[in-house]
Amino acid sequence: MMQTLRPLLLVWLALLALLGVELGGAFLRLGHLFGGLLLLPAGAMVALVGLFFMRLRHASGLSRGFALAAMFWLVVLLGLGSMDPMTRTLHPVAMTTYP
Amino acid sequence: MSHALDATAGEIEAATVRDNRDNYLTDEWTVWSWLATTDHKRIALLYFASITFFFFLGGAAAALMRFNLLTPTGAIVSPETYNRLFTLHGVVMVWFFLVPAVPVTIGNFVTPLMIGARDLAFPKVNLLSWYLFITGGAITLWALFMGGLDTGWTLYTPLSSAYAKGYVVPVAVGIFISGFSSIATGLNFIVTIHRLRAPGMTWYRMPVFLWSLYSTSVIYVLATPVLAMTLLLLAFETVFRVGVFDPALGGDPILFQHLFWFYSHPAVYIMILPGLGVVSEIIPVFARKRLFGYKFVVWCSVMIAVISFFVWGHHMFVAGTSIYSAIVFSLLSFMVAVPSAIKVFNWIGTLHKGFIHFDAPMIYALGFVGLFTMGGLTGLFLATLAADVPLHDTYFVVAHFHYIMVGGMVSAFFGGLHYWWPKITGRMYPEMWGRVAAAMIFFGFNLTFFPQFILGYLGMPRRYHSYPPEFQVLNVLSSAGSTILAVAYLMPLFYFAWSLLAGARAPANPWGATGLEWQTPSPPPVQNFTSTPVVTEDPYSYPSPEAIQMEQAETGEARPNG
Amino acid sequence: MADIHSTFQYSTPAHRSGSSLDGMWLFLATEVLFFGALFLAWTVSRHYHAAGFAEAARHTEISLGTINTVLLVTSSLAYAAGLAFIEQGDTRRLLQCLSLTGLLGIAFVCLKLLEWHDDFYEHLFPGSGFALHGPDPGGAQIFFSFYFVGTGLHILHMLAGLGLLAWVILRAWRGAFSSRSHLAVEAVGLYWSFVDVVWLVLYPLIYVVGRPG
Amino acid sequence: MSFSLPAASSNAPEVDALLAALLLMSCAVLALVFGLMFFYVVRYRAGSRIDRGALAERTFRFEISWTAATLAIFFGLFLWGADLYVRLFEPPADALKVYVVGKQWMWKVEHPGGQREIDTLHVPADQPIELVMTSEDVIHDFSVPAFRLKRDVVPGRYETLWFRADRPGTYHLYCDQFCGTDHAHMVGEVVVLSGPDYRKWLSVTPGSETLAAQGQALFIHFGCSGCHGGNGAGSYGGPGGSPPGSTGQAPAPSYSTVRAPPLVGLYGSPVPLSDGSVVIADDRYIRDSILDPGAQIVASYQNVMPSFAGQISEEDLVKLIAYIKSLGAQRADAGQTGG
Ligand code: HEA
Ligand code: HEA
Ligand code: HEC
Ligand code: CUA
Ligand SMILES: [Cu+2]
Repeated sequence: MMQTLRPLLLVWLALLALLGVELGGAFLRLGHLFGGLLLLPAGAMVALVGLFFMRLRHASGLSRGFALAAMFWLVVLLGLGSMDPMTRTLHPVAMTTYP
Repeated sequence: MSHALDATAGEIEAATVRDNRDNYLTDEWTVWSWLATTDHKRIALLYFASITFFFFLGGAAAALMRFNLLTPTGAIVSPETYNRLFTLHGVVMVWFFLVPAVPVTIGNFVTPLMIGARDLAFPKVNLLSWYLFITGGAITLWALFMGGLDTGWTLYTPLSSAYAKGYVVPVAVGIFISGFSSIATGLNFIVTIHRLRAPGMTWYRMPVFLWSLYSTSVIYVLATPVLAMTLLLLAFETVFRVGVFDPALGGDPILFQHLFWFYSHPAVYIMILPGLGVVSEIIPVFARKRLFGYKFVVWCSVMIAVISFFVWGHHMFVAGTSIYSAIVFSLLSFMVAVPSAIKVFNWIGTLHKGFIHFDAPMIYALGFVGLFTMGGLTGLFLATLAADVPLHDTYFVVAHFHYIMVGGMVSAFFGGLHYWWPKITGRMYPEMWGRVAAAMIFFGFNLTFFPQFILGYLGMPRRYHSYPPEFQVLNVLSSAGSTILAVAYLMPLFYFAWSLLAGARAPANPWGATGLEWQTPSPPPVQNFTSTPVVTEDPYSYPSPEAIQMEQAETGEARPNG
Repeated sequence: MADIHSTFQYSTPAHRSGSSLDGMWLFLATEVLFFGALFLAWTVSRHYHAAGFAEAARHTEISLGTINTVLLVTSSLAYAAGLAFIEQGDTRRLLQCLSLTGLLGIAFVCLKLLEWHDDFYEHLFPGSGFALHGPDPGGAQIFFSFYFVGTGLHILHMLAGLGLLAWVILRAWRGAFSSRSHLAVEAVGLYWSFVDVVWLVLYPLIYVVGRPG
Repeated sequence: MSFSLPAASSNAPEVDALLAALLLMSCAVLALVFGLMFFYVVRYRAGSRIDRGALAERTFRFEISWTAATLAIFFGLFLWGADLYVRLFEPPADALKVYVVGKQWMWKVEHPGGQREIDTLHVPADQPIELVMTSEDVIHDFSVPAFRLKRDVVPGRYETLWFRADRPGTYHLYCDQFCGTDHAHMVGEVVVLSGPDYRKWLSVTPGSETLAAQGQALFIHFGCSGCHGGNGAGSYGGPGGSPPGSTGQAPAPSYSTVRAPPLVGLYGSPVPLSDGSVVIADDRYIRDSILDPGAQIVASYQNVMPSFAGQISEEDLVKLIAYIKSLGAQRADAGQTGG
């Protein structure tokens, strides 16, 4: 029985390690620009849970297709969605009169 | 007439001769048998009744608006009422008529028949989707009639979140619930088309209508959740007076527009793709000819579904977005037009060297091709950056989307309705009345919306309860057209009702069409097929023109009846 | 009629279970886009209000957040182990694992409610009584709007997950599952792990990114 | 009932040309689509006996050729549209700035010379005008069809719209973004006057003090002078600051030891920020500094300036900005103030 549980335990430990990396990163003064780097360990954790705990590795082709489609559309939403705010010259600032 | 399924045809012919008492309509007739049915055919009819109600409700609001716009001072209704009218018109027509329209009525009925299956993959989810639709509709109607909403169907903040006096949160909840109905329908179609095709029906042997339903379902499933979150953030901001869009906090109202249009542009392709599929079914049948460039047409549906997610920024060219992103969205909006262009050219290619019959479905289909192209080309006007600046938020935009949604999509919906009516009800509709209504709709439609292109160029703004006197003549023309349109849309109600009572009995295949749904009796039995059909040929395997010509020489009849 | 329906519709049981898991993955795709819209709101708002987000992040309780992440990740492990056991036909071990998953889930919810209590106590809910008067108060209020919508929706998904878990435990307890047929366990497992994935993304956005130490 | 719309701005003719080109292309495509459709529908109707042999099997060639052709033509129009769009929204540097504030269901206009107008805008012909617009409540849209121009007016930020009107006359002004009950009544007129008429209008219109002058009074009233010095020359101890006694203005709340940067010559000059980046002090930057000083802090200064959000109205903000800009102008060419 142990040989089926071993990979799951390894994944679990990897997840905790990545959590540690994130925690460490939280206390480094990475500032505005590099703060985004802390999303990398989070991405790795998501991938680990998806591949091993949700068994994406040997799911049906269709299921893998749907998972891939979800990621692709998420990238489109976040990518094209932030294209305008990132390249906009005028920034919103607090208004003067409250409604 | 070719038989893709010679083996089972004999059997089915026998069934039609024996008076088909045991079809899905006569199986049982209690209220509970309708309200708790999981038969895709009955759910299609439940949806059809609800859709028709919402169409006429939205249409009545449109008729009132057009009456008000007869005079420059807009004397019929007050500004408050007019604002509530066009908001009701937009919300009801988009979310409760056209977004569900073809997929839930014709799609629900015909999909299992087309792939030779007993029902959709998740029949209970199908019924759940109707109940979600009805619940959402009831809440929205209650809100729109209790206090109404004066934000337009676009619900832009901070007007909707802080200044609107109407029922923003209840309408948002209503639309939110109807969104889950769309997701359920989309999910059901995708799994059905993947998993339940009859043996032998490869992807390229599937009718084009199912490819367009599949593409529509992809948009249902992937765009609607973003609308759900957008409405939720809007409700949060309306209730707690604070949120991510609130300019008083330095929030960005344009972010709401990004999230809204991320759903709403793909939503307009939800509205058109089924129509493209219906037209691709009708034209080959009434031209007695194989669909021109099948592979191009089907993959164009998929391409439209995918690219439709990249173009939403073209609704915000003057909203204050960055110039760089406006240019990117304008370029992508031109790209999304290419698949539509390929489809239009392929329909015309199908007509080439065909044997064209002018039954009512074909008139609607030909009308669709013309009006869809006009609507699409005016969309290209709006996609051109410097052209959108003067035209944005004017009647040019109103004309653009009515040409595609009313001229195109409603014609395709009516065409599909007439085409599959014999299969759904087992009765033939009166052909003459069908053609008269189609012609009247075509004329009334153009008279209503063509003047609006000119009004738009002249700068008449959208959503105006009153307007400067120099626009009156064009508005009177448009209002006159809308009364003709209203009458023309009422006509099918009457002759379809008449056909239910006294229409000729429909044979299994009245149009001599290929496709599995025509290999089973009209109306079909509860389990659709007596035995699983096997598909051996391509979907539109009509004989070559020479063969038909020889046959024509012998029988003197271009299309042997079914 | 029923028998024609079942045999005719799905040719083989694998065929049927395949569609249910595909259906679940498709449903999870909609959830990805649902939360994706919220993540876009975070990305855009943080771009404009980095100062306000940093100030607000400083007032979130990273200790509670981190413990919650450990709880949820462990609950996913427990569920996956349970699934491995039922594949061997071991219902008893499955029940133990699923119960552990449930306990960890309930602990997560309780800890979250505790954190909310603290947040309300410190007047961190955006609006008139908002406590923070740092450099970019508007940005801080936007951060907490995102925080409460995000964690609120996540808690709702957790409660739904706990409901489904209870249903699976009940059916397992009644012996409905065997090494050959345990479709429900697999499907609910996908949903449970997905709720964990959503938290794995929310955690850095709330507690970690841009936190000035 | 006129079917033609006057083209009264320098860019209007080119926009009309672009629309005409689009119309031409669309008519060509429509002629192709409708023409072929009617031709085939009549020629190949069921009863007709004409020869229908030799059906083209390979459709690939047709598909690619007609799609590529139409796309190529329309792609040209995309490029033209994009290029013109960029020119439409890049204001020239020397434009005369007029401030516009949209408010539920009226347009408030403020000229640099202090003239105020409601729902009308008087502008000189043949001179670039830049409208700096914001809204006090919901999103509006300043639209002048005769100039083929419009821009949404968004609360909480400045949006700019520029034009050079080249034909004197009176043109419709509409609000094009739905803004509530009287959206249809939030209309007005843009009156384009020739040079001499405009100067006559300026003189006869009761423009009180210039915006800058009104701004100076507010500068003291809101206590800015307490830290930035009477004439914004920076506080004692600040770089180039003058001893408190010399300001001779009304006594600041306290001879605070707060070091605040000099505002003289600030407008248009680069400002080094505490996070190392450098920004140009334009209208938006000054407005940000007043409403949310903590967002962008000047290098080597503490973040002690309070936020004035909610205390200074849009009109007063416009005056303060005009005053601070006048300080800039003062130093550049000593003597002649604003306007
Ligand atoms: C069914 C609905 C539907 C469909 C299919 C479309 C299709 C398209 N739409 Fe439209 N649109 C709407 C419904 C629809 N639209 C609605 C409801 C609004 C307003 C919402 C609101 O503000 O309330 C809107 C608004 C709208 C705008 C914003 C206008 C504004 O507010 O300023 C734009 C701008 O780009 C646009 C563009 C397009 C384009 C490029 C297409 C293309 O997909 C069209 C492609 C088709 C063709 C091009 C015709 C066929 C092609 C040929 C015959 C070959 C020749 C052409 C080429 C090869 C280029 N639409
Ligand atoms: C999606 C589908 C759809 C459909 C089918 C229609 C159908 C019609 N629409 Fe509209 N329309 C929209 C979608 C649609 N519309 C949207 C999204 C907007 C923008 C909303 C906004 O700005 O927020 C809009 C806006 C809009 C406007 C602009 C309002 C404004 O900006 O001020 C106008 C004006 O003429 C108009 C007219 C019409 C007309 C005459 C019809 C006709 O086709 C309708 C035909 C009439 C009938 C079908 C009525 C028949 C019945 C009766 C008259 C009485 C009998 C009644 C009962 C039996 C109960 N529509
Ligand atoms: C309590 C002292 C104080 C008061 C009162 C004050 N300021 Fe400031 N101001 C500062 C400080 C310190 C800075 C530099 C740090 C920063 O940018 O936040 C500053 C920065 C600025 C800047 C940016 C200057 C640059 O070089 O970028 C402007 C513009 C400004 N203030 C205008 C005003 C106006 C207008 C008022 C009155 C409405 C005002 N200030 C009131 C202290 C003050
Ligand atoms: Cu202001 Cu419409
Ligand atoms: Cu669009």
